[in-house]
Amino acid sequence: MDVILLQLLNGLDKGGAYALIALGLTLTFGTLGIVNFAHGALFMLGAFCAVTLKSLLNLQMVVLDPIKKTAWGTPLEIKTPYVEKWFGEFGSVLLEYSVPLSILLAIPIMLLIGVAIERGLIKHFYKRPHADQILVTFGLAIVMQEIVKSIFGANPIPQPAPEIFAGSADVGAWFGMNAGAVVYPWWRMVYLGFSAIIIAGVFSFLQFTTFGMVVRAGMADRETVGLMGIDIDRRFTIVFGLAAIVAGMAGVMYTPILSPDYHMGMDFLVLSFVVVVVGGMGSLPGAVAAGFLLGILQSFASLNEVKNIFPGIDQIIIYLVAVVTLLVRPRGLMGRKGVMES
Amino acid sequence: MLKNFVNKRDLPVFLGFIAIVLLAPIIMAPLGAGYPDLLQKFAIFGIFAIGFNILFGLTGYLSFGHAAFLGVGSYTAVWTFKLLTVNVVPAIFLSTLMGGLFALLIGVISLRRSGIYFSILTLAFAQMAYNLAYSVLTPITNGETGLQLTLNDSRVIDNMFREVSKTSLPSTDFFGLSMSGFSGFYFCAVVLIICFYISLRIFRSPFGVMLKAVKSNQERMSYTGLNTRPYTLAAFVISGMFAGLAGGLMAVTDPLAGAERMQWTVGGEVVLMTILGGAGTLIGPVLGAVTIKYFENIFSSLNDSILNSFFSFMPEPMQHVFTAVAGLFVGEGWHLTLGALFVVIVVFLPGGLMEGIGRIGKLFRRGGDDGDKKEPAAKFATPAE
Amino acid sequence: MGILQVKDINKRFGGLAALADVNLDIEQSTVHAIIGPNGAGKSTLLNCFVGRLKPDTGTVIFDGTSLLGIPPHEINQAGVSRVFQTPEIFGELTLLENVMIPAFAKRDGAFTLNAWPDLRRESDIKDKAANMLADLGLGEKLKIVAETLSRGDKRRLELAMCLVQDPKLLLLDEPTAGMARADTNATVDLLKGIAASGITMVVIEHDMHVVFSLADKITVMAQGTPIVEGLPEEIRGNAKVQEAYLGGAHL
Amino acid sequence: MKKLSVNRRTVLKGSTAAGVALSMPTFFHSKAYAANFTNAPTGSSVTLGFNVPQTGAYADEGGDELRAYKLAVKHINGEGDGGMLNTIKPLSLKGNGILGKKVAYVTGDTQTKSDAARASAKRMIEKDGALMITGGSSSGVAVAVQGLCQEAGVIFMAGLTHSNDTTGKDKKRNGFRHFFNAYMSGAALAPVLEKSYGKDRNAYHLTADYTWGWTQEESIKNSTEAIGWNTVNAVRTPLGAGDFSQYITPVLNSGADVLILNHYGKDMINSLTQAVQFGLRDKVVNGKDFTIVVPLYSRLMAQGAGKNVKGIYGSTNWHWSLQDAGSKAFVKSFGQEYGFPPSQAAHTCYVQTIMYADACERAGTFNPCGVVESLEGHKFDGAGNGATEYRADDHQCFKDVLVVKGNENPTSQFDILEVVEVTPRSQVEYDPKIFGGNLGACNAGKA
Repeated sequence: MDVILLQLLNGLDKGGAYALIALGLTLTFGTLGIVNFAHGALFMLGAFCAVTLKSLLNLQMVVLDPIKKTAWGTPLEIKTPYVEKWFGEFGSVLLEYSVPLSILLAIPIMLLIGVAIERGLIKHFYKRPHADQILVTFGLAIVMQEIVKSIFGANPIPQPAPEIFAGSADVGAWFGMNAGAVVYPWWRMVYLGFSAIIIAGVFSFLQFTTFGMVVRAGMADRETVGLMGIDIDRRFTIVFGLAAIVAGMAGVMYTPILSPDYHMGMDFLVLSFVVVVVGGMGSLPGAVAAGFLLGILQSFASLNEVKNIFPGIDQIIIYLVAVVTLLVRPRGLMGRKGVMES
Repeated sequence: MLKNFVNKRDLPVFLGFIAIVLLAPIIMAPLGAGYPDLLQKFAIFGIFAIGFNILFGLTGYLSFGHAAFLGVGSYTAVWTFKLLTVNVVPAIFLSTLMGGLFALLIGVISLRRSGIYFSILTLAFAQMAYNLAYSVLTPITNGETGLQLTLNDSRVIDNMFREVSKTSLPSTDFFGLSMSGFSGFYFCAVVLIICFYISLRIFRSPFGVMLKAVKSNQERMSYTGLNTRPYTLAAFVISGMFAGLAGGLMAVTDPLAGAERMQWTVGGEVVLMTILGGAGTLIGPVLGAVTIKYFENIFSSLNDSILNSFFSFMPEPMQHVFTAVAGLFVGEGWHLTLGALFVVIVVFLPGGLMEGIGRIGKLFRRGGDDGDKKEPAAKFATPAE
Repeated sequence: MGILQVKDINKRFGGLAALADVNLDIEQSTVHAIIGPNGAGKSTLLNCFVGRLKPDTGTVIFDGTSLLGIPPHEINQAGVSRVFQTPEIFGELTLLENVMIPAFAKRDGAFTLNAWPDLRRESDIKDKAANMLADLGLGEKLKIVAETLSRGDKRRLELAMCLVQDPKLLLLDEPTAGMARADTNATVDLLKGIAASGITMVVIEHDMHVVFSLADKITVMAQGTPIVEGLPEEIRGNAKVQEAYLGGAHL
Repeated sequence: MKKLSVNRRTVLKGSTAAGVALSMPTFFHSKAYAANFTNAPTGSSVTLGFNVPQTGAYADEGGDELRAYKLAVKHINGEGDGGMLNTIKPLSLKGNGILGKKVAYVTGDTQTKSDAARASAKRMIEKDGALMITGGSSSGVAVAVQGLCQEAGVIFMAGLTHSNDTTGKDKKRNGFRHFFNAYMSGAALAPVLEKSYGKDRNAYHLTADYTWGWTQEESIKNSTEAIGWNTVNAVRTPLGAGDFSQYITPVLNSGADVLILNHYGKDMINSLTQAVQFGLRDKVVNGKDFTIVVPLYSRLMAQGAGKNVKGIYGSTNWHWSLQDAGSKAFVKSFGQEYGFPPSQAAHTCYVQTIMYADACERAGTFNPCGVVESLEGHKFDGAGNGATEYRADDHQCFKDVLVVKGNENPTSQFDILEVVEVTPRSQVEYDPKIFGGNLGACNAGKA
């Protein structure tokens, strides 16, 4: 029983992450009609906002030790972060909370990056074939990755969660189960809550604002909205910026779970496309549903009991689900006819 | 006679292609690419891209799963070497066949959908093949290490007809002609020319026009009395056979088959090659394959000392600056250059490298007169609204 | 017994009855016009003939065989060709290729792996297509890419693509829409010539001038149902028809 | 950026010196070996091929390997402070290159993919005339390139490869490995684990689902079961899974009190970080504190797991904090050159290059068969791990193995691991037959 519950939690947690990544992708798909292979790279850039903030906070004053030497004979460097020097205790708190604080940095930066990419490059590609879009966004993704690599190196850089979220919670005990039967890390629950909030936020933004209404109309019928004389241009820019922000925030909050490295975007790229397509092109609820569906199925497929019957099932479950879904439901879970079919 | 063989209009292109391929060792030498392995890769990936172009360039169906057929071709070839003979003829025949068979299987299912849904289906199949080959199928694929020849291989046919060494591994051959080094390249080159010729015939045939019609307007096609599914499936299987053949040739020139050949990045690479060179053009895919493989092998090998000697004609401080700047784009930075190249090409040459060549050609024909800008440039300038 | 018999067709989209109890009988070698206000279900009805839509109930019998549940390409192979309201052509291909494709479909069937011979050496097909284009006044534009044509020329091209197949039944969805008067007249003359060659035609048309100069028989539809059917002169003065058009058009 | 400029300057020094061709009289060639072999050097220099990952997950490790190679080339050519050339005994190198020829090198990117690595190695052999190929950061690549070098008739000195197969099932006459392997990790770790955690333990393995993972799982299982531990379960995880939560939660209530992570690189960082997040280390199972073991440690990769590595046991081939003369000399030259200490991968690559050079010098020829003969069974000391031998039967290097633990109180960002035990070579030795394979004959290729 507890095993099932734990896997369900895992599935929800994964699902939250998948849904969050897919959300931005399906926005650009559905509204702009752009196959954005750089979406994973945006996720990665978000994660590196966290790394950047932490290293900024960690800028250190270096004093050479007069006596001690390193193993290779140069004077030992004594380093103290400036923030601690200037702000004392408060500085340490800032350092401690660098990951959640990075969101504040990520929002303007990702917006800026998103707008710059859309204005500078993507807007020329709305009418171009998907293949061209793939080539240009893929090239862009590589360029962004390599720039990050040349600054931060290729190794993953640890981004610990704040100490109060470090351990795990005895979830089972809350529901009257034996102590320790179902424990789950605090940060993962924070992440689950965070994805729920962001998803709800994006939905209500699209549901309850005029801007959102136009965007939804655009997802339903791009040409008509364009014909209505609405300034689609500016809105497209904002949508792309929004997608970048969502991807970036997902990246920031994921860093304590997955130490970020320059290549992490590519690792998520295929997965996020599968989620979007299984959900149905251009359907936000579809992407979210598919995210959770795939997350939960993947968790259960990884159980030993399942793997013993179907060896290697955990390796392919995502793709298997994608194939079955697309064969049973031609346009994914909630996709509409005619979107991205040519 | 020749008129039946090649269309008059295509004759110069075809002869030029043959000449360039056969002279490649000489042409490529000044570029640092005149060594057998890279030339073989040019030819093999050229074949892969030519085949892919028959599907993607003509029908517009974008498959991300062709790496699976490449991998299947390689595994088939190595198993043929292990079980039957190191003569490459059966291996090439069987790997093409297996590539086609797998393509038939995957194509029948994937072609039930179109657009991005089709792309994701092919991607899903390739990734399943890759993940399984890497892990649970290790008894067949030898997993991460890759399938290699061993001294214990049965090699039934070889054992019947020739002396089999018990101490050293055999090398693949074509009736005695070694498949490594330049002879290996020329073998691949001949296959490439044959494949190019087949592709040329398909492009110019009624079947080719039908495939273009699929890309242009599938609905009109079916109201015109044509069943689109077998056409797309045939294109898919043909391109799968090309991929299987390319995979087989990879094993022929270097008898090892690894699972990573099936990964989506390899399938993505052939997509990039085709678009980069110019999808739907005859020579473009080969050009794209050569470009990407050149970057991967030559740009990645440039290091600081090579750069320094390259810039040695400059005064020293300038030499250092140039080395430092250029160093960002070569060696470990070769990916950056490739990525930037993708962006630049697709922005300025929507038709790929072939469009660039076409424009240069036009420029020469006009004697440097750059009168009207060509229509593709206008296409790019078309604003989003 | 007509060449196309339509019995008790019903088609609903959600709550809306797009077609209700449609019965039609199209006589061989006649021109049958279907008219009616927008949303009367005319195009929906044609869609049921070519396999684009499947009616909820009813039968469509063409030349003795049912067309329901048969894929579009088989319906075409059986001899039904259609011109669409917005021209459906192969935009990226040349005019000649556009017309050669249906000619191949007629000669070789729904699928042939005809991958080796050169297209240029298929002189029968090529001549046939070129002649057809010439007949329709497009003989000068064989090598032009179809999407660059004017709307009227595109329509003519589509007509050529249908006619090159020598169809038994030709379905025309507003063949003169958007054309200038002179072009319309030319098209009417052309269609008259085709009709004279004995091809059965079903025409949807708004332009009453075209309808009355072409049709042997007219069906008026409103809200998914045929309300009146008869010879042109019978339709002209019918009160029900006036009503259906809400007095908008004086016939 | 600072790192980069230091880097560049040193390279410049090296290359200008290399540019000055020294014309030395050709040494005598050993009569036993023909001058007719692949890439037989004719000029005044000899080319080595450094084939390391420059893109992908192991790019930083590859970068460190490349730094070590450049340093080794400098030392062999008689530049710099000589490093381990002063400490390795016996050594025939004279600081004037190899057999009087200056050492030049070419580099390439393996991308940690067999195909790319082989393509890169082929370029070095076919185009650049490399006599020896070395480097890499994974066993799959090592086995693939080793096979290639055997066929081409050049020497292969494996880089970082830990699978038993490299010198076991897939061993080749032309290939040598200085790095240790999974069997040795298990043999070295088991006694330390027994001492710290007792005999009565229940272990749960999470294993990367490919050949290296399997061989390590098998080796660690064998050696821990030998000290009385019980293996509760061994679960295979897909390579590059990223999120391991679905594999970690079943551990929680499985009754296991030790989690063994047979992961390397990013997989190791992620599975360890996440296992700690799930509170595994705070648990008490069967009355014992739950512990985690990472059998193969790499300092460079461990940095990515941050403070999660504290107190966690593992094994490593070499560590910069060792205090023997060889290690100190190497750390000193490397640190002065680049400003930070070398990784174990750097150490392996550095030593191997010197051992190859020395073997040529001793054999008096570059002929691979001569080099193989002089490396087989070669014994030396002063390279950082005490008395060392390249065993003739399987070309595996035998030396002391380090058992390390995540440092509880690191004094710098490089001070992540502390050496808790130097396991003597005798404890990690094994019968070469247990892993099968066949070296075959040496191949000198053709001219």
